[in-house]
This record gives sequence, C-alpha cells and structure tokens, in this order.
Amino acid sequence: MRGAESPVDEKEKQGGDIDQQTTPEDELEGETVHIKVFRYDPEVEGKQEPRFDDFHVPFEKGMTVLDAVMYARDTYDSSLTFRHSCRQAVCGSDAFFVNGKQRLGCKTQIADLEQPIRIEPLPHQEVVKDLVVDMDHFYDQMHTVEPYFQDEDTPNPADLEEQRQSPENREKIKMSSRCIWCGACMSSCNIAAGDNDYLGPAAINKAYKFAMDDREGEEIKEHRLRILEQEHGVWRCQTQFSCTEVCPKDIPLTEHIQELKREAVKKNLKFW
Amino acid sequence: MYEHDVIVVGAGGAGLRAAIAAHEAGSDVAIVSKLHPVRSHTGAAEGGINAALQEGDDWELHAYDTMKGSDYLGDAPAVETLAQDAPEDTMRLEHWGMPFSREEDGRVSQRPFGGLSYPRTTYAGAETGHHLLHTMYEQVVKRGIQVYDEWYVMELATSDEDEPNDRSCHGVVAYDVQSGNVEGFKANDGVILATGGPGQAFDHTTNAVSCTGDGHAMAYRAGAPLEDMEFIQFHPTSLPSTGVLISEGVRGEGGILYNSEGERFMFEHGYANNSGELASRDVVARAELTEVNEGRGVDDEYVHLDMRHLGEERILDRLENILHLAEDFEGVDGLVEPMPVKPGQHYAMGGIEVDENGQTCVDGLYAAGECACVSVHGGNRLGGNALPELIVFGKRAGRHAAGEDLGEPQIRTGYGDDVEDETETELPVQPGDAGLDTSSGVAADGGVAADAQGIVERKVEQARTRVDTLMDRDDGVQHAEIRQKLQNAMTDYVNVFRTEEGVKKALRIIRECREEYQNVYVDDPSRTFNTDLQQTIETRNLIDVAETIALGALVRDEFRGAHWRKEHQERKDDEWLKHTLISWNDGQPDIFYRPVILEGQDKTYEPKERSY
Amino acid sequence: MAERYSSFAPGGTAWLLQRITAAFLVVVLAFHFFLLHFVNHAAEIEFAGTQARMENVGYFLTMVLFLVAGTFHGVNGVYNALINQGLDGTQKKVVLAVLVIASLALIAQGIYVATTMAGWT
Amino acid sequence: MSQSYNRGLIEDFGRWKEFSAGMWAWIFHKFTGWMLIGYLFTHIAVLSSSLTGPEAYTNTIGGLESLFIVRVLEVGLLAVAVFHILNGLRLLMVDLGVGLEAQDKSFYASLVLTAIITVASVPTFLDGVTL
Ligand SMILES: Cc1cc2nc3c(=O)[nH]c(=O)nc-3n(C[C@H](O)[C@H](O)[C@H](O)COP(=O)(O)OP(=O)(O)OC[C@H]3O[C@@H](n4cnc5c(N)ncnc54)[C@H](O)[C@@H]3O)c2cc1C
Ligand code: HEM
Ligand code: SF4
Ligand code: F3S
Ligand code: FES
Repeated sequence: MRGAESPVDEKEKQGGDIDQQTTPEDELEGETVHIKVFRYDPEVEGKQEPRFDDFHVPFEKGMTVLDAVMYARDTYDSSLTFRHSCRQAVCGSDAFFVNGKQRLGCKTQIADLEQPIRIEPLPHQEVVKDLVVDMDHFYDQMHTVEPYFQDEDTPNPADLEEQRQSPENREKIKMSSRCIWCGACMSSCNIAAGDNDYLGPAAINKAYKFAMDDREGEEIKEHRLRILEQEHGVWRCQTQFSCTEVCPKDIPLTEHIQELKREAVKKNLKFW
Repeated sequence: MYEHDVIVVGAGGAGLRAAIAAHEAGSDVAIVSKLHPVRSHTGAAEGGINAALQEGDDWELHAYDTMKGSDYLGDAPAVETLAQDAPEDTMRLEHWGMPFSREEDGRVSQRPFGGLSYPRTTYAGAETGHHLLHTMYEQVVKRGIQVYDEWYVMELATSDEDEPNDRSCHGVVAYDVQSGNVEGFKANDGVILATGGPGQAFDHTTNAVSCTGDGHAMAYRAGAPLEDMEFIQFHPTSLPSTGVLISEGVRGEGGILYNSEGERFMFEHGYANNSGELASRDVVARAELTEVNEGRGVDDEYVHLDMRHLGEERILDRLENILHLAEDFEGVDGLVEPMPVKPGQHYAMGGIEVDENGQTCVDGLYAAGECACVSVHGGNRLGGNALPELIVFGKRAGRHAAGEDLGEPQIRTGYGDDVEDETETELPVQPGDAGLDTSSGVAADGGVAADAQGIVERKVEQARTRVDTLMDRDDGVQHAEIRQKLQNAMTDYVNVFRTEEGVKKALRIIRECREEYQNVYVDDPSRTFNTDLQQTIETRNLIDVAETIALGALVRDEFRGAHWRKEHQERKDDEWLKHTLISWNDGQPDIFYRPVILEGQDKTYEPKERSY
Repeated sequence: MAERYSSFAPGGTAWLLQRITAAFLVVVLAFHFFLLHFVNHAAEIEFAGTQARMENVGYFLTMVLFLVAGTFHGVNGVYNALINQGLDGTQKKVVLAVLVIASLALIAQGIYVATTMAGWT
Repeated sequence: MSQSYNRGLIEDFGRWKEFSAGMWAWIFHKFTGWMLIGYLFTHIAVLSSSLTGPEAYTNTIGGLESLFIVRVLEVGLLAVAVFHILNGLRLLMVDLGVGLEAQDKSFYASLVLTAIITVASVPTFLDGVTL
C-alpha cells in the first residue's frame, strides 16, 4: 500500500490550508473503511486550527479502530499522533471519542460502527496533539484518593502468612479493581467537565476498591469515606450513568459511587 | 540536567519494584519511563506468579522445575535465588493489597501451570499482571517516588574506556515526549534498566507496541553484552489476527487443543504423552506448527483451543477475561465455540547480561526484568516465572544500586578469563555499525573520560545532534517501512523453526535494514509529541536487537529449549552448556561464550532428558 | 501531585436532607395539586375557602412544612447545581449567602401570609 | 471551568446529539427543578396579595385564572412538576441502588407518564376559560 502516497501530504508540507485530507479511495482495492480523524498541532502551520482528515484504509475482518489509525499513520501520514501500546485493552492508552462515544480504539471493532467513522480526542481534556490529550488532571484526581493499600499491622512477609480475605469479599472488589486508567469515564461525565475539583468516577471507583476491601479494617475505611465525602467527592455525582456506559472494563461505576454515598451517610448517622 | 541517586528506566513490574527497593534503602530514586507506569506491558500478564508458598511445596522443587524447564541453560545461583525469594516477595505483594484470587478459607489460590511439579502459580483472576503492576504503582505513589512519565530514554551516559569492564554509567539522556526537549539525568549511584521485552522485532507477537528492546540496545551499545538472545519463547496460544495472548491458565484449568481433524494431537500424535497440553511452551508451540505444516491446521494457519467442557461457571470464575479477549479481538465466543490459536513471539529468555545483584559488567549499570538475563530461564522460560523474576531481581537491583551489601555475586559478567571466543561460524554479512548513524554507545570524544557531569553533558549534546539530524532530513525512507521489513524477516526466518540458510537470509536482510536506516527521516516536523521520531529511534534499537537474536540463532548449532535448528536435532551438552554472549565492541560485534553454572547451593543439577 | 483534601466538610447531610425532603414533597405536592386543581378548581378559589382550610392547624402546619421543605429542597438544589458547574471561592460564599437570605425571606413571608390567611394576625 | 482546547464548531454544536438517557434525565431534572423553585417564589408573591385584604386575594387569583395564558402555564407547571416528581422518584431509587440496570428505561417511562398525565389533565385545567 506504500504506493498510495496521499497527494495532500505535499500540500501539508507547504502549510497550505487544508480542511480535508483525502487518501484516494479508488487506489485501494476491495472494501475500504472511511475514517475522519481530528488533527491539531500547536506547532505546525495548517494544523494549528483543528481540522478533520479523511483516510481510506483497506478493511480486514476483525479490524479495530486502532488498527485503522495505525494503518493510516504507517501508510499515509506518519505525523498522525495517538497513544497506544498493548493492543489488548489493558494499558488504557487509547481511549478516543469515536462516533460520539468514548471508546478504546483497540477494543472497538470497525464492523460495529457507522461510516465515516469520526475519531476525536477525549472531550473535556486539553488536546496536546491530534488524538493525544493531557492526562495530568486525571492522574491528579486518581492520586487524591490515596490510591494505595493502607494497613499498619500486616504480617511479616518472611512468615509467608497472608491476610485472609473471603472469596466473597474479593468478588465484591473484583470489578472495581479492573480499572485501566483510560479516562473514558471522566471524559464522559458532565459534572467532571464542569467542576474541575470533582474527584470523578475513576478515582471514586479506585477508592471503592480499597474501602470495600475487608483487609484494610474499619478505621481506614472511615478515613477513606472522609476523603470521599468532602464537597467535591461523591456528592457531586448526579447519577448520569454515562461513565458506566463508556467504561471499557464494564465497571459499574455509578453503582459503586451510589454505594459509597450510602456508606458515608450511614457512617454519619452513627454520630447522631 | 536532573539529578538523582538512582535512576530507574522503565516502570513495568521490574522498574517499579526496583524503585521501591531503592527508596526503602534510603536512596533518592526517580523513574524515567516512556509510558506512564500503568501503561507498561506487565499489565498484560494473565496467568500468574510462581512461588512455593504452600506446605507441600518447596523452593527446591521450584528451582528444579525451573532448571529442567530451562533445558539446563539457567545459572543455578540465579535460579535458586528466584525460587528462594519468590515466596516472600509474593507475600509482600499480598500485604500491599494485591487482590489475589482466594480459597474458601481466605488464603491465596494457586493453580497448576505448564512444566511445574506442584500447582504453585499464584494468580489474581486472569489479570495477574494488571494487579501486580497497579499494586506496585500504588506503592510508588504512596512513597512519593518521582516519576518522569512519557520521557523517552535515548542513550546511557557511559564513560568510554576501551574495556567495557572498566566503564561506568553515570546517567541517561532522555527526551520529554510532550515537548521534545532532550535532557540529561545524572545518576549518582546507578542506572537500572527495566525496559521490558524486544517483542516488536517480530511481526506476530503478544508484546505491546512499546516493547522495542530499547534497554537491550542501549546497554549493548554501551558495552554490556547481550546474553542468550537466540532463545525466544513462542507462546502456543495467541490469537491469529492480533497476537493477543490466551493465557496458559486456560490449559492449566483443563483446556484442550484440537487439530482440524478433531484430534487431541498433543496425545494422539505423541508430542507429550504425559503432560499433553501442559507440556512446556516450546513443545506445544512446535507441536501446533507441525500440525499446521502437515496439513492438519484449521484454515492452514491455526489450531483450536477448547474450554467449553469446563462449564460456564468455572470459566466465568477463573477465566472470565479470556472470554472478553476472544470476543473483542477475534469475534469468538469461548463459551460456545473453540478459540483459534497459533504460536506467537512471547518472551525473550535472553537479555542484558547481569549477575544476581542485577549488575552488568559496566559499573553502575543494572538491568532487571525481561530486558535482563540473569539467567533464570535459560533455554526456555516456564509460564509464571517472569513475574517472580521481576519482583525478586527488581528488588535486588534496586537495593544493590542504593548501596546495600548483597554479598559477592557468583555469576560473572563481561569479557573475562572464563569465556571462550567464537571461532567457527562464518557470518554471511558483517554485523554491527553501518557507519553513518550518529548514535554511538559511549561518550567518546577520543579524550580521557571526563567527570560524571561532563559525560552526561556530552551525551546530551550527541543526542540533540542525533535528533536534529533525523528531523532535518527531508526525504529518504520512513522507519515504518524498515521496521516492517525487519519484522517480516524475523518472523519468516528466525521463528519457531530455524534453518541455517533462513537465519543467514535474515542476517542479510537485517544488514539491508541497517543500511537503509542511514537514510531514515522523520516526516513529522513537530517537536510536540512526535511519535514518528520516537518510533524511528526505536526502530534503530530493534535492528540491533534483531541482529543479536539472529547471530545467536546462527552460532548455536544445537536444539535446546526454545531454540530449534533443523540441521541439529539434538541437545549437545558436551559442547553447548554455555551462554551465547554478544558484545557490541564499538560497532564490530564480538561473540563469545560463558559456561553455565549448574552447581547450586548444595546440589548440582545434572542435565536430564526433558520429557513431558 | 494534587493537594490532598484537608477540609472534611461532610456534604452528606445536605445530600440526605435533599432526599428526605424530596420524599416528603412527593406526598404533599401531589396532595396540594390535587386539592387546588382537581377538588377545588383554581379559578374558584376564594379567600374564604383558603381561610377555612388554613384555620385547620394540621393543614396550616403541613403547608408551613411544605414551604420549608420545598424551599430547602429547591434552594439547596440550585446551590448544588452551581457547585457542579465549578462555582468556587468567594463567589461561592456570596451565592450561598444570597440563597440563604432569599430562602429565609421566602419562608418568613410565606408563614406571615399563611397566618394572615388563617386570620390569626 | 474545565480547560479544553477550543475545538471550534466541533465542540460547540452536535454534542447534545451524543447525550445518553442519564444525561437527558439530568438536564430535564435540573430544568424542571429550577422552574419549580422559580414558581415557588412567584407563588408566595401572588399569595401575598392576601395581606392587602380578602378581596384583593380573591380578585388576584380570579383575575389570573381567567387568563387563558395562565391556564396554559399551569398545564406547563403540572408537566414540569410531574416530570420532576417521577424522575425524582427514579433518582431516589437509584440512590437506594434499586434497578440501576433499568435506569434508562425508567427515564423513558417518566417521560411517557408525564405526557399522559399532562394531556389527561388538560380538560380540568382549561375548564371554564375562554380565549
Ligand atoms: C501477554 C503476556 C502475558 C504474560 N503472562 C505472564 C504470566 O502469566 N506470568 C509471568 O510470569 N509472566 C508473564 N508474561 C511475561 C511478563 O509479563 C513480562 O516478561 C514482564 O511483565 C516484563 O516486565 P518488565 O518490567 O521487564 O517490562 P515492561 O512491563 O514491559 O515495562 C517496560 C517499561 O520500560 C519502559 N521503557 C521501555 N523503553 C523505554 C525507553 N527507551 N525509555 C524509557 N522507558 C522505557 C516502558 O515505558 C515500560 O514502563 C507475559 C507477557 C505477555 C506479553
Ligand atoms: C415533589 C416531589 C419532588 C421530588 C421527588 C424531588 C426530587 C428531587 C431530587 C431527588 C433532586 C436531587 C437531584 C440530585 O441532586 O441528584 C431534586 C433536585 C431539585 N429539586 Fe426537586 N423534587 C421534588 C419537588 C421539588 C419542588 C417542589 C421544587 C421547587 C421548589 C424542587 C426543586 C428542585 C431543584 C431546584 C433541584 C435541583 C436541580 C438541579 O440539579 O439543578 N423539587 N429534586
Ligand atoms: S473506570 Fe473504566 S472508563 Fe474509567 S478509567 Fe477506569 S477503565 Fe477507564
Ligand atoms: S457520569 Fe458523572 S454524574 Fe456520576 S454517574 Fe458517572 S460520575
Ligand atoms: S492499546 Fe492498550 S488499551 Fe488499547
């Protein structure tokens, strides 16, 4: 496919104004996929104003959105920029806004989408370049909930003695522990978009994982609830459910947030 | 210039563990990683962590299994260290809150895995690596360890004495992916490479796009030899279209392999009459390819892995994410149909030569994890033995770099009086430097080695020039083309089945790639998040690494572990109980050998026939 | 790294009250609507009728509680909506003050009106 | 406010098309809530006419009720209140963790029920008023 050098590449180098970059459809044999990819680069003339580029890539069975953008990059335009690594939905790098929904590129089958497929960076986050967004705020929120196991009197590892945990309890935190930090949920939440201090569904879910883990003990659970029930914590959630709908790991985020609200209320009632 | 006591390059399981250990030893440690830690490929590991935790089990059994699995190419001191330390280090993970799967009595579960004499693979669902990675990252956050994420390490800042054994490493040069700035990182006490595997040297791999062997290549060019690179593990069960891995856990739980004729070929065709599907990986991978080559493959490409008979409940309980993988990446429902699988590049047993403390022959340069070769895996890694390696040797490297005394290592490194030079094999082409590329291993300027600061500064200058050269060039070839050519050559000729002619062909193609690379250019003119630039640099590293794999595969004329040679169908213990070492030698690679250490603490591991 | 949250102002009370008032409002609002639009048509409302109802202490108290609950629920809802949009700092304090004053005024006025209606002034 | 790179038209328009049930429910609930509290203030103001005297009260109410537009607004208010109540009940269920899987269906049900109740009450509300 190397021969299919896109003619617009040339124009781009001249920094000409291009709204539509098109790879010639007719040069490709067989079924093709039409993708429209958001482009932006603060440094490159012609890309400082966001635009959409069109690419036509050959379709293959089982092809994912990530495959399509990788093909477009490797074949037509090596400056097309996006994060990706594992190709198997565990690294959480490639959450994009695909046809109006936050999805993992590597986990989204082309065959399930309507064409042309619009691929944009995650909304509500600053765009660094093309499909790459600034994740710092997301990481900050994750760090805010003290995302680490806290238990002062664990056994000595040398004794090979584990902390006991019932299979039921492990089952309870199972879903919450699957989060891959992709940021899709945060991007989909209107509240997080409006309120920068809102912890956001992913961070709350992270806290849920620890708060519900019986190994941590009551005192630390209370400490965790106190972090969660500050003003920009769980109460900000307006149960919009969009986080739950987009989570590629099928984590029932809204359910977890609601459970924490109830836990917090219960805890406060005890003092009355 | 940034400055820390210990700099850890890479934030996968090995890097994080090393950083925590160095921090606990009181060091000012920082992690520099091209990916945010939680994006590291350790997160993809599914099956589990081998550790002799239970009463009926014993570290000696673990060591024995590992030695046997390695086809007697593992070094006993390393293997025994792994088996002895794994239980405690695994327990520590539990104490850090890692959500292991549990038994009714609340204890952590263990399951059987290929090549193990006892079910000692400790697991957390089918997402053990994910939990391991996140649990350790959580500990890094807890300790407030500095992480420079999305910083790409380009080169090591190593002094330029003639003999690698006399050299010392003083830091690294990295560029900030977001801004494109090239900066120096000075390390007062040590640099630990934990950059993971080189899977991208192959076309069909279970490894991530980021597994480009950067650490291998950087250490190699700085003078540390690469060891046993020819030993590449091909996992028998990867999905044909993407290379996504279907965990060995499926077979551990009782999954069965069928050929197109519906035969359970592992038994019916006699590949492994005792262990069947649970024979070691190389055996199963070869069996599958033999089935396909003999016309009993499905669609002439793959075989079937069936787990339906395990029942929905058990599958959902233990292997749920396998169902998702098969569905999302292959469009197959594992509850109602068998899953297509074929061998895919999976793991590199070889790597940067280090001792039990993780140190290379270059002073202050350490390596841990998949990029290192201690060597515990020898000719073939057992499933579930990589994750314990990360935590055991990651921890040791971190502590040693931070100045803790871990005792004299028994394993020797670098060129020395105990090695034997390669003399016999004729190479089809001259490997090594092709001349024009401005990336060299050491901070050479012909003069006397400068002080640490000066060395780092000089390397930063070199790196800036290199980036400018790549960016300024306006045409030539693009890295993607070279990379594809390289990957195809490796998959075609240095795969599961290797022939002398094939490997030679691969070496010629690698040479071509090297020459083409002299004209490589970066099309993207932007300094911001330039992945084109990053991948171009990675491709250079892949060329170096692929070449060592092919060289090793050519010189080792025997069949051991994962290394199969058509012309040499037997294991030659008289001749080959030794490691292959390849040293960059400032651009003129040298091959030499170091004997395997089979003497353990209180027993010697006698090579036995490996049968399953 | 983000600063850790230090002020532990539990927002749970307001949240819970919002739910409790909501539950209460469902009942009285339905009652109110039904009474004044279906049983008695709004157009036929006369002071006499209103007074007759208000004189009943139970009704009076219900209406006052209705008012208080409705005001709290509505004003707290508005306040929350604003915080959800990122209202912060001095602005937040000012808005809170304004809302509290408005609510108190509304409740005071409402109770005054109701007592007048009942003819107790 | 969140920082987001100005994506021009892309960001400004079209997003609403991508809203899901939960988001619509949130918007509607907000909208109806604000209407209701607005109404509460107006309502007390109107009732305050009773402070001037019984006649003023009766006349004000009667006067208002004779206006067609007021009747229409009342129907609107009913719709708003009914939706807020029904969706409020839905939210209370969600808070209790009941029927989370059906949250979108219950939203649609609230809408439909609101429409039915509103239409059904039109005759009562418009009874005896002329244009
Ligand atoms: C699909 C799969 C399943 C597996 N399952 C198992 C299993 O069940 N049990 C088991 O024991 N083993 C398993 N393995 C093997 C094991 O997971 C890996 O060997 C191990 O995770 C490697 O860890 P690491 O820390 O060495 O490297 P990685 O986790 O790959 O991390 C490498 C790190 O280095 C960084 N890095 C790389 N290059 C640079 C650079 N130039 N500059 C800066 N940073 C850089 C990356 O950002 C990353 O953070 C599996 C492997 C795969 C691929
Ligand atoms: C009759 C039964 C009522 C029920 C069941 C009800 C329920 C609710 C609930 C549960 C919320 C909280 C939404 C959230 O925080 O997630 C809410 C918000 C609100 N309610 Fe009500 N309510 C009722 C009546 C009223 C009345 C009478 C008023 C007006 C006085 C009112 C005004 C509001 C306002 C302004 C909000 C905030 C909306 C926003 O988010 O912007 N409600 N209601
Ligand atoms: S909760 Fe789900 S959507 Fe949110 S970051 Fe985690 S995996 Fe992504
Ligand atoms: S989308 Fe936002 S409002 Fe709550 S349910 Fe999810 S966090
Ligand atoms: S590439 Fe890792 S999640 Fe998609």
